[in-house]
Amino acid sequence: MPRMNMVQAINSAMDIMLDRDPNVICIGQDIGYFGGVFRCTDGLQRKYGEHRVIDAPIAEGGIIGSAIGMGVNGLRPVAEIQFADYIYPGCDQIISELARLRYRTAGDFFAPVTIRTPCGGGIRGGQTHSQSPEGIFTHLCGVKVVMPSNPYDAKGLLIAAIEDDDPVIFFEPKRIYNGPFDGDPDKPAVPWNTHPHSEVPAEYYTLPIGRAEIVRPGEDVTVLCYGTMVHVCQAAADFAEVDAEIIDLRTLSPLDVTTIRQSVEKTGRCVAVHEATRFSGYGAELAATVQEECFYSLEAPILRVTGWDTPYPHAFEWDYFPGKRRVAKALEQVLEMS
Amino acid sequence: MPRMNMVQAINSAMDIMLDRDPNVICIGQDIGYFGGVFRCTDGLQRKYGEHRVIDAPIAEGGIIGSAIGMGVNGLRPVAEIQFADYIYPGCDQIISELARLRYRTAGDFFAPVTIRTPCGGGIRGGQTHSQSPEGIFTHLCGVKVVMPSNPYDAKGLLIAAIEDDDPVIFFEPKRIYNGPFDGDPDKPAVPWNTHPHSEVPAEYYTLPIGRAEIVRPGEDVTVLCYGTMVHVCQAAADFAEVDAEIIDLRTLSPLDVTTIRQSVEKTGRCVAVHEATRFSGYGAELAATVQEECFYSLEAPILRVTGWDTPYPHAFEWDYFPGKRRVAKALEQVLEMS
Amino acid sequence: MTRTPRLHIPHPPARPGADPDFSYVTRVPAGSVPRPDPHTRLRDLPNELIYDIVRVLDDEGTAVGPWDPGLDPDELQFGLRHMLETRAFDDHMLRMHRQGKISFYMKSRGEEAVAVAAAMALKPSDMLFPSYRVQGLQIARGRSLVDLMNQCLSNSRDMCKGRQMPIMYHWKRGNIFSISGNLTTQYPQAVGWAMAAAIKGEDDIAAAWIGEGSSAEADFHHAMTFASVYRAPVILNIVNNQYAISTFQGTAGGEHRPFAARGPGYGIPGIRVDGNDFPAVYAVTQWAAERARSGTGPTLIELVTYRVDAHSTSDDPSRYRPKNEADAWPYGDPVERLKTHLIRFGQWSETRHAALVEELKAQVERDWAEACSYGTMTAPPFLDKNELFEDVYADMPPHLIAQKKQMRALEED
Amino acid sequence: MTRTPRLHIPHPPARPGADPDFSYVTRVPAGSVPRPDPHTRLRDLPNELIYDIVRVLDDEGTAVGPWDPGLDPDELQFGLRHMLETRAFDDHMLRMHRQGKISFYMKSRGEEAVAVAAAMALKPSDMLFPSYRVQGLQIARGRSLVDLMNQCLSNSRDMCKGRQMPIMYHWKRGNIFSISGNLTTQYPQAVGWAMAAAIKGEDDIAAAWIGEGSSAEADFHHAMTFASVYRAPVILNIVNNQYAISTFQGTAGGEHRPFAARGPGYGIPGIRVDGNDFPAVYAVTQWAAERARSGTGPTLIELVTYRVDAHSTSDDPSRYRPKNEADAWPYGDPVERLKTHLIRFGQWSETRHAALVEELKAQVERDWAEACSYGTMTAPPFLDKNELFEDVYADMPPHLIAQKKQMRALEED
Ligand SMILES: Cc1ncc(C[n+]2csc(CCOP(=O)(O)OP(=O)(O)O)c2C)c(N)n1
Ligand SMILES: Cc1ncc(C[n+]2csc(CCOP(=O)(O)OP(=O)(O)O)c2C)c(N)n1
Ligand SMILES: [Mg+2]
Ligand SMILES: [Mg+2]
Repeated sequence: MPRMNMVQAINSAMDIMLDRDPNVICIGQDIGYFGGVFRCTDGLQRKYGEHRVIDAPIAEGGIIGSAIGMGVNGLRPVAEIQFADYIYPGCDQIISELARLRYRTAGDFFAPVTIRTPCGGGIRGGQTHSQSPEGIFTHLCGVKVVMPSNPYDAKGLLIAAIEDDDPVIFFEPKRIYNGPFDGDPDKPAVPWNTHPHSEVPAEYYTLPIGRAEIVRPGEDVTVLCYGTMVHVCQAAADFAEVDAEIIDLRTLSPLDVTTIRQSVEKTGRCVAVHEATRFSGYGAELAATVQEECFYSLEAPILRVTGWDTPYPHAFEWDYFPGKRRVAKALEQVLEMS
Repeated sequence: MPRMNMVQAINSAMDIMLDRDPNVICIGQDIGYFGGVFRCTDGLQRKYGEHRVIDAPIAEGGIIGSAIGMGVNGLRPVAEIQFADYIYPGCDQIISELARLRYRTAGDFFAPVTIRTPCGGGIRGGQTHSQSPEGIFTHLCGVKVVMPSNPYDAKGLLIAAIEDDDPVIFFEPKRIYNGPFDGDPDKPAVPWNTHPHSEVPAEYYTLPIGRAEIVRPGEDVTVLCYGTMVHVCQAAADFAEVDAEIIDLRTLSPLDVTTIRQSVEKTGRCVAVHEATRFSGYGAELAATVQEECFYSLEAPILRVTGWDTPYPHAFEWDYFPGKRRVAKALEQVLEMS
Repeated sequence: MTRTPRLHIPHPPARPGADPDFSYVTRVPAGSVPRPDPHTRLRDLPNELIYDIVRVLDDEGTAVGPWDPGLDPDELQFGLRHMLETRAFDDHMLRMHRQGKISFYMKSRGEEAVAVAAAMALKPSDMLFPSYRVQGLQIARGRSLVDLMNQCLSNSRDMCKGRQMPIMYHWKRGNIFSISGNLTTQYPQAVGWAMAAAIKGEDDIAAAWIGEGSSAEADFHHAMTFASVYRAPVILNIVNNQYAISTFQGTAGGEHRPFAARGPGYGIPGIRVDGNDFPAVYAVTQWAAERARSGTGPTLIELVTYRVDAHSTSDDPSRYRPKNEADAWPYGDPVERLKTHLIRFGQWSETRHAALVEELKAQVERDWAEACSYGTMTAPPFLDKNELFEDVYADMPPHLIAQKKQMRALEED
Repeated sequence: MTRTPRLHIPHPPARPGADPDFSYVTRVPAGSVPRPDPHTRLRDLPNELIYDIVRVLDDEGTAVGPWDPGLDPDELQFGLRHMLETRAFDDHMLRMHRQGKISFYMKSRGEEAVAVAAAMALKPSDMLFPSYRVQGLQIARGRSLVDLMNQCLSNSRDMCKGRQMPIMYHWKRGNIFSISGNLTTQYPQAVGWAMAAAIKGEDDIAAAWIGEGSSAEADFHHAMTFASVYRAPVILNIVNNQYAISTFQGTAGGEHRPFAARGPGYGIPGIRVDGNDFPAVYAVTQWAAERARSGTGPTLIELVTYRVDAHSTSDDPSRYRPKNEADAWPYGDPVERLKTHLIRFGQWSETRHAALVEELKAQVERDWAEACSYGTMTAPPFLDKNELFEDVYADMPPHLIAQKKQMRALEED
């Protein structure tokens, strides 16, 4: 099976869908001739034409607004927002329109738009190239929110997102575009081809949206995470020598509560981890759900390991990033508590 | 002491601040000559002039963007967004700019903008005049989020917000502009003057931002709520005959964790209530915090009573609204559990 | 030496108590604006299209000049009927709101030609992206009033299944998009729809309507930019009815230049038309449609009209404008003007007009009775409450299934 | 019969491998555009301001025509020095990025006149709202390069305390606002600042800069609308350097009309100026400043220039444009042109120029050494990590105090 990094896997997903379905189009800033600032759309315009892989003006609201119109007219637009930090000018179209169109028209109109956007820090991007705004979008009903942690999932989930008749916001953790990252910036970069999930079928396949995956079974504590943090959490569990059951959520909304419940009922302990700020972040929903679902199994409070409640500071990137040691510490703490 | 409804109290707060501080200005759609669609700015333009109470174009992003510039130039703008449902076109200026300006300039620049906006349902406003998007804004670091539940608090907190050097998003639950509302639409409307908190000093006073209030002490369960739900929760506790300690949070961010912790440690049970949708809503943060802070005191899971995870439907307003019976049911449930 | 600057605040022409003053409204004789070939390049279009006003019906009711679309009497009568039907519907629904039968309403009195004439100038397969004040589009496309009433009643046959406030219609089969409570969002959506048509090589076009107040929203700029860059086959209409809610068009930026003047800066032709002049609206729409359909590009149309009634049932215009302002509107009433025109040419009469008004009134009442038979706010048949949880997603996810159960459990309690 | 429409896609003049082609760039002789009185009403301004290009320096380096601001040799030398200083700074910082000393950089080569001349034409108390590519503003206002370097190093003297990526400077005392990573947000902020000045009756004005690509953002429209409605004392600059990142100006809507043409539709004068012509930029800015300061209103200026280098250190322009395109730019290089002008009139010489270049190079190196003494990315003194939690709010709330403690506890582990 071919080996792919995340960028290649994402590119392959769009390539396949552009090929299979004439209604699939891509639109975004610098995605066409240039192939995208992270090169996720490299070669696609050449292959499918300027009418299907479209360079857009710098207007996120226009990109999403026009993508909705295209979706209503039968296309399946895949819109790229160059950085998740720049999704906010498109918020009104996402929140007021994309998420609600099916509901407000009782199903008569809908727009199957996929919004791809790179998120997360660790690339020296400072406060405007490092954000993880997924929490905001999980609060919306009517859109699905997905964040893959490896090439195999990225391709299967992106194809599923494009085929989904509901709008999907597809967050791509840019720190792991080129290799898994365990949170230690001082270690040499590891390429994807050392990772089992870089084996990616060249052809079409999908992974179900709404299904989490247990990436490492364990007995003592359940770790809920997604994106880059899946790798950090694995490293942290090793580091702390904790028998953690690590769940890669993959889809943040709708959430796979069943997988989580079964795990926490078994382990009795839970840590939720994300890079985004903590207060009212997605980890809050995880904690709230877990204690609702598994209260009587819990032996300790659910801990959250997250970015601090500050913007992402350029100079203190690694103090901000919830790395291996911070996660490990929480794992130890939650095991000590009872 | 004079009696005021919420509209009058809010009007009085702006009146006093426009009078005391020449740098205070108001800007918003229809707020000037007309006095606001909910009449919160009635008479203020006549009194303080067109340069201080300014009718704005229909561009929420422009209102907030220009208010930031005014704030940087020494003014204290009070911007009205006509309905909270229409705040999204202003999201980029709020999230990327207003919330981060002080941080990114290490304190050299900041914009003390207050954003007032009516929120919540129960006025037959359908899905675009009923939203409660406060959860989104509590996820931002750098802005404070306030929602009063009565005229006295509204005035004291709005003055405090205007004087605050941090930006404040001030949500006004429009269902209780003219009278407290216990969630039963079939009962005749009650005016504010029957409520003790409609006694509002005519003059200047402030209430501290960041402080919750126990509106009814109780022993058996802590109810966390704000805005309209404060009244609904009181009615629900009566209805269910439960000795609930009801906390009106008043400020959602930063949260008054101390008051909450003390209460839950005492009662051992907690229900969080809001009108907004549930998934990743503000109630998630409340549940997450409470279980972190009070895990060993908790005798039952923290329950959330919220709007359903759908848009606010015009026809099913009262099925959607988390009314007295839904809250009462949760109170009963949480007391039965152990 | 510099003068001390002061913030400029635009002032409306008249406030309550003062005399109406429409001296700011450009007045040009009907027939005076040239009509260029619709394939003309922007740079070759005459300025009069923007700074004058395209008018066809003169004060006597004669259709004059190059923009006269030469409509048959049949077509004009069809237009008149649908304007009157719109008006009858509006009047009835306002009454129903006053009687507490519906929760909200917005009339379009005085603006009927804007919608009805445009709908007629477009093909039925063209996609319309309406604002809330162009109900004439629906009516001219032959929609049954019962359907519209069902929506306003949120009853068992409401096409929105009770999810939207009154007047937020949509009509899938009739190619009319859903009305949003959020202003201007339909503008870039219409452009995207049109882009998709171009991508697919289909020759249907899109048209969208916003109010002049709404042109200040970001989505106006998004739509103009995308329409320009991709030369989208779309018609972007700004209905300048002089008011947003309480603020006059100057607060939206109309003090210095017509809204139509926004077009050329983006590389898009702008045309200003007398929105109360039925043949003129038809002709201008037809011209823009021809441009769009032939691939020549988008057009921005400013329709100059006047909002005769309150903004909505929540509004009281006597607070912010002279009571008799509508009577002073220099362009008259669209229904009266078309009627005069038809009568002048022997194609209509006062008697036929009165009869039509009566007929429509009766029809509206019959339709209302029928609509009420499908349920009202207080009388069955009601929509099924469980519908509340449908259509959030294509398939209901587990948490909504759980919430639906929870709601039902509560009811059974 | 209609043709089948197809989506129009704007094409850049040349792709890698092809010959550069700037035939689309309007060329008019220097001195040909009239200079109206700055208090002229919009409707009386000549179209040439938008469709031609204001130019002062002719091909021989003589300043000609009504827009010649008549600057003293001193002033011109001051301008030349600061353009060269900007260039020396840029070159040094790019080298430092290549050596891994800073994490990111963006050069302004070829666009130095845009910033330096504008800064000189404004009063020091006027408030500037820069984009990331007008570093010349800072330098012309006399900012020490050490300060700028400190920011790029996120070192112990970084005015941003390490919170922003390199080049996102601000300068409170120098009246230069903070640079945002989010495009165009500064535009309505500048308008709001100017509105506040007008509200307070102060006579300082605001000026803001964006790139032509950024003009597609919503905030462009917000700024134009608010500036127009309130006649705000503000200058809105669009630096059209032909490219956003990989997309040429046509993708932003520049295919049909100059960006300056956006102005009049909003009731705001637009002027297009040769951005590589120092006196022309100065003159146009001065004209707009006079308008703003006197209360006549805002101006939209399009500065036509060319981005000679990569978009940023993350970019590789050889992927999307011909390698030698910069050499073909019809308006030359701003430094060379001002130099030629000064030499021609005996106010400068090749020798003095070479000496100045050397002097600045040495100065930049000295400054760099000094900046590094305040810390680098890898060497102390470092910023205090606890600073991470400051300035989120005016006073640190309890949850941040707790998080700060948590971070420290972790470190002590
Ligand atoms: C984004 C947004 N902001 C504000 C409103 C509130 N609002 C509803 S209608 C209206 C006035 C619109 O005026 P205009 O565009 O001129 O349309 P008209 O009512 O005159 O037809 C306003 C401010 C809204 N619906 N959406
Ligand atoms: C809201 C937003 N969207 C996208 C970006 C990514 N981005 C950074 S610079 C840039 C190009 C800007 O081009 P232009 O405005 O022409 O300025 P120039 O770089 O040419 O000076 C883009 C797309 C951003 N920073 N902010
Ligand atoms: Mg209007
Ligand atoms: Mg550019």
